Amino acid sequence: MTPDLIYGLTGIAVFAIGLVGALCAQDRLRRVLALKLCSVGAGFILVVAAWREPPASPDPVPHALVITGIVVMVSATAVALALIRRLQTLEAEADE
Amino acid sequence: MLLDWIAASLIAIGAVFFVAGTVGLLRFPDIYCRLHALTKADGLGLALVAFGVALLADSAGEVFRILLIWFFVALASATCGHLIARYARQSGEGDAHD
Amino acid sequence: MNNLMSLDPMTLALFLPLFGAMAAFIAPRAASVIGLATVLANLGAVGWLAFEIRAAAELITPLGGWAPPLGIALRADGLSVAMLALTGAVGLLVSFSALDALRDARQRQYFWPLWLLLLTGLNGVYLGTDIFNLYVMIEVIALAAVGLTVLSGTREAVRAGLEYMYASILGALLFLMGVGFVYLQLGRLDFAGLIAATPSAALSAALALMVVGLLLKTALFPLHFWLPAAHANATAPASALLSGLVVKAALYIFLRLSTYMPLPDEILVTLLGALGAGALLWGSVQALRAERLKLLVAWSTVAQIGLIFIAFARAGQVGLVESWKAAALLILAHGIAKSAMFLAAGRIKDEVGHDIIRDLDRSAIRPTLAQFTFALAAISLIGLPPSLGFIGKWSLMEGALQAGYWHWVVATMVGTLLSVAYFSRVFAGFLRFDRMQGALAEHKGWALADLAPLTLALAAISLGLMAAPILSFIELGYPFGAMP
Amino acid sequence: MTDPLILFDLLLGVSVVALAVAVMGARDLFAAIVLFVIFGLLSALAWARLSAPDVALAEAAIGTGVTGALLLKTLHHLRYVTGQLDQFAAPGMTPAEPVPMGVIAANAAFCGLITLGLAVAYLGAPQGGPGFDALVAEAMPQSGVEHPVTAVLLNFRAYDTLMEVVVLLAAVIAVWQIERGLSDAPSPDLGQVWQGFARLALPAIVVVGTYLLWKGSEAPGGAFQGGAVLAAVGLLLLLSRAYVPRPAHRGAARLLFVLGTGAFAAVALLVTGGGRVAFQYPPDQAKTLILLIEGLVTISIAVTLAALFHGREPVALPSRRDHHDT
Repeated sequence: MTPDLIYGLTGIAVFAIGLVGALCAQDRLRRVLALKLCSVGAGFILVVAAWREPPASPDPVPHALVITGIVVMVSATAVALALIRRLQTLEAEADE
Repeated sequence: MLLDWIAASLIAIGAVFFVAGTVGLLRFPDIYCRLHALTKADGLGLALVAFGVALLADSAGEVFRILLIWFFVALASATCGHLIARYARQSGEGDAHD
Repeated sequence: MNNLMSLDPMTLALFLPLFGAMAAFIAPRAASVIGLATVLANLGAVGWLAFEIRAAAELITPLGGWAPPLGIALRADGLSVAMLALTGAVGLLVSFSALDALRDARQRQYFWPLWLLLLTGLNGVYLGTDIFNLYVMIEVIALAAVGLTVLSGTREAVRAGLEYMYASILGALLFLMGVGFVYLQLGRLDFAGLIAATPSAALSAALALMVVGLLLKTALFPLHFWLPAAHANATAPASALLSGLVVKAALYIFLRLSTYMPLPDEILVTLLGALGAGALLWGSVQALRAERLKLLVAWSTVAQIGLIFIAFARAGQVGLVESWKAAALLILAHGIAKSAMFLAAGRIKDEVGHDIIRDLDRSAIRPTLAQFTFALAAISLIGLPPSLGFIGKWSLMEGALQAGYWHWVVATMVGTLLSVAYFSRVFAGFLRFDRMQGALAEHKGWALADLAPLTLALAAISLGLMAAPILSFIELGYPFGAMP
Repeated sequence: MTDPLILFDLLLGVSVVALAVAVMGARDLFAAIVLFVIFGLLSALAWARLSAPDVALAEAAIGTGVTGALLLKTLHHLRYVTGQLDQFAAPGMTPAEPVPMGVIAANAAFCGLITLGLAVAYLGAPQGGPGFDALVAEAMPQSGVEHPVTAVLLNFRAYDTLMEVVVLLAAVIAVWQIERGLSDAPSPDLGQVWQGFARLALPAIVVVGTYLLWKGSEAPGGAFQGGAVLAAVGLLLLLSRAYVPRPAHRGAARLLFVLGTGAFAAVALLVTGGGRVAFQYPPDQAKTLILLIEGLVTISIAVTLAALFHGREPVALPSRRDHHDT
């Protein structure tokens, strides 16, 4: 058993949990959390794929890709959350 | 070799404090007791772990950085503990003993 | 400037809109001027690129001087330039109409940077050769497109925008997971690596993840749930961009991927075609039931995307060049005609004050030119000769007939009849006098804003006459893999 | 001969998955967000264990830290809007009804099916297989920096990185657009102790962020990690109301958002000529140019992330002026 096997399966499970959550969750904020789980799962796969048995050093390209993915995800999250705030405010105004 | 053993036992004792803190967090009845258990055990546990790791460090710079980390984590956890307690008090949470 | 001389048109097509977007954001007062100038310059760069492609058939620029797979190369061939030209030309005309359609200063101030970023992303997709790079590009597109969707700020638009955002992020993440599996198997991410790959379990998983992600982004039935509300509630220029251009980016990536990584099984190809037929029927039925004009147009997009997937299914595993070309033609035709139609619908709503289909009529304040434009665009979307849509449908059905795929022919015919039916609901109103309801705003006559959609609609019709040169241009550089 | 650390790996992997389930299953949204933050930190730990310290830093700082702050701010806003602000442990926005067992079972089965399919594909792939290792090793001497991840981000695949900061720019434009004229939930009074903490932490954060940026060319760290840490300065300033964005600052803010992207794109274009294509830095200037880009991009990232936390574009008060002015 090697770490890449363990964490690879971890990543796949996290991705699947996020995917199901994104499709099934009712709450708006929770769906954002679910999507975030998916992105971490995808990150796991790339990091695991870059791993090499020590003492060999890992492949740096997937690391760079995951960093890019993290920044992209925080941007998307910020926009989704802004939409949620706006929508909730509009709905609260409509209720009054 | 002796240093290794001392360091390892310090880290182990630190870990015990963490476990105690976690048990307290899960088992204590109200928010203030939980905070007490958590912050006390956390602070002490972290100090012991940091000290143990510092003994294993290669250079003085590393020791310095470990101590810095310990200082800031302790500072942050104390502030967080205070904030939680303060918020709980303002919301009148402490009156409810159930 | 020696520096500028050594720039190639592909780099220019990427950086022009990017700098334009930044300039328009920094100087909101001059945003419209900067925006128009940028879109014009972009079209110039694309024209230059088309000129070069006619001679060279294929252009490749390894950015940073690092050859793939380590670096990322920009590559243009006939198909990508056709998509760039579609984006540039439709974008220019939509930009013109945005000058008139966006009267709110705040809307205008945000429209231009977002649209120019969207243009950057679209150009990047059409020039991309690296699947991770494509992932980043579709995220650029997604964020800019969501920003444009909610430009009007109404509750419906924001709600639709949020659904769109969820679908976009999820689609992109599925694609990213697919990228991870490609790396796992191949250790590289460029198109050349995909072409050279031999099938394996990990690659099948990767293909499945990427295809589902793209289908979600391109809104193929039953993953279309986010599209109608988003496209119907955006302001008219935004709707035109979303429906005419944005949906095409994911379609284009799908087209590229499925030529490079053929679907492993004929059943999957048939399944895609069946989903396309489902989209054609469901979208048409919903368009028949829609009460608002823009909603009808949005549902017609769902149906038309289904039609394009039927063409894909026809192309299938063996990769018949004719069917790929039919799909490409249908993409172009839909891009032009649908943006014309959304702009015209926006003009009608603007003039009449509402877009309830039941109450549209040939009253004194009728926006004649917009109605005319709408009808012209519908001709191309229905697929009557000599429009571009007609040529696309014709080559689709011709290919299907030759191969004996009767079911696809039947599906296409039914879809065409349904499209005649739902567009007739609108025309019927245009031709009637008896629906006048109360006093409405004063007839404003023809506006300059009618010019852009009219040009687009006329192009959608007349380009059908130039189908042969367009087809031979698309084939430059062998985008469909007919030749090595 | 199993590595004893494998036990740790197993424990960590199981906790990460359990936390993911808990994030989805927690009744209370606040609890879900806190669990998510723990989840993110443990994932970062796993990535550090997989010898990916850069990624771990980025995930901890951006994927968990900044994202967690954004989520909590949104939750605060939602509770304010729906009048639940005073409740200590308010339930989520949707009434927390017990989910039927059938639904849970169906979700779990669906989840298991996806996991199974992907796991089969994953196990069939070559382990520790092909990669860019040799190509990167060969190209490193010409990259201008010593740290491979930084070389990939700012040289070999700089185009991706440019587009990544473009995504960040698009996000801040979209957020300003979406939230124009939105009034904010009142920020909570955090008290004296917190103010003291902020005062002590601020200089330390500045030092750490700059250090991360500076180390980036030769060791794990760089523009994104440094920028995210520096963004914490902005968050502290905003939370302690030491800095309140004003309409007059909009121009400067716009310039700062664009600074990194603009400089990066400008450098990428200006190095062309003499047979060089975009992003192809002259070898002798590569290090200088990369450091210049990284420095400016860090500033932009820090300011943009802080602005994403703040949300709406600062407009003149009262902020009810977003009606159509036709």
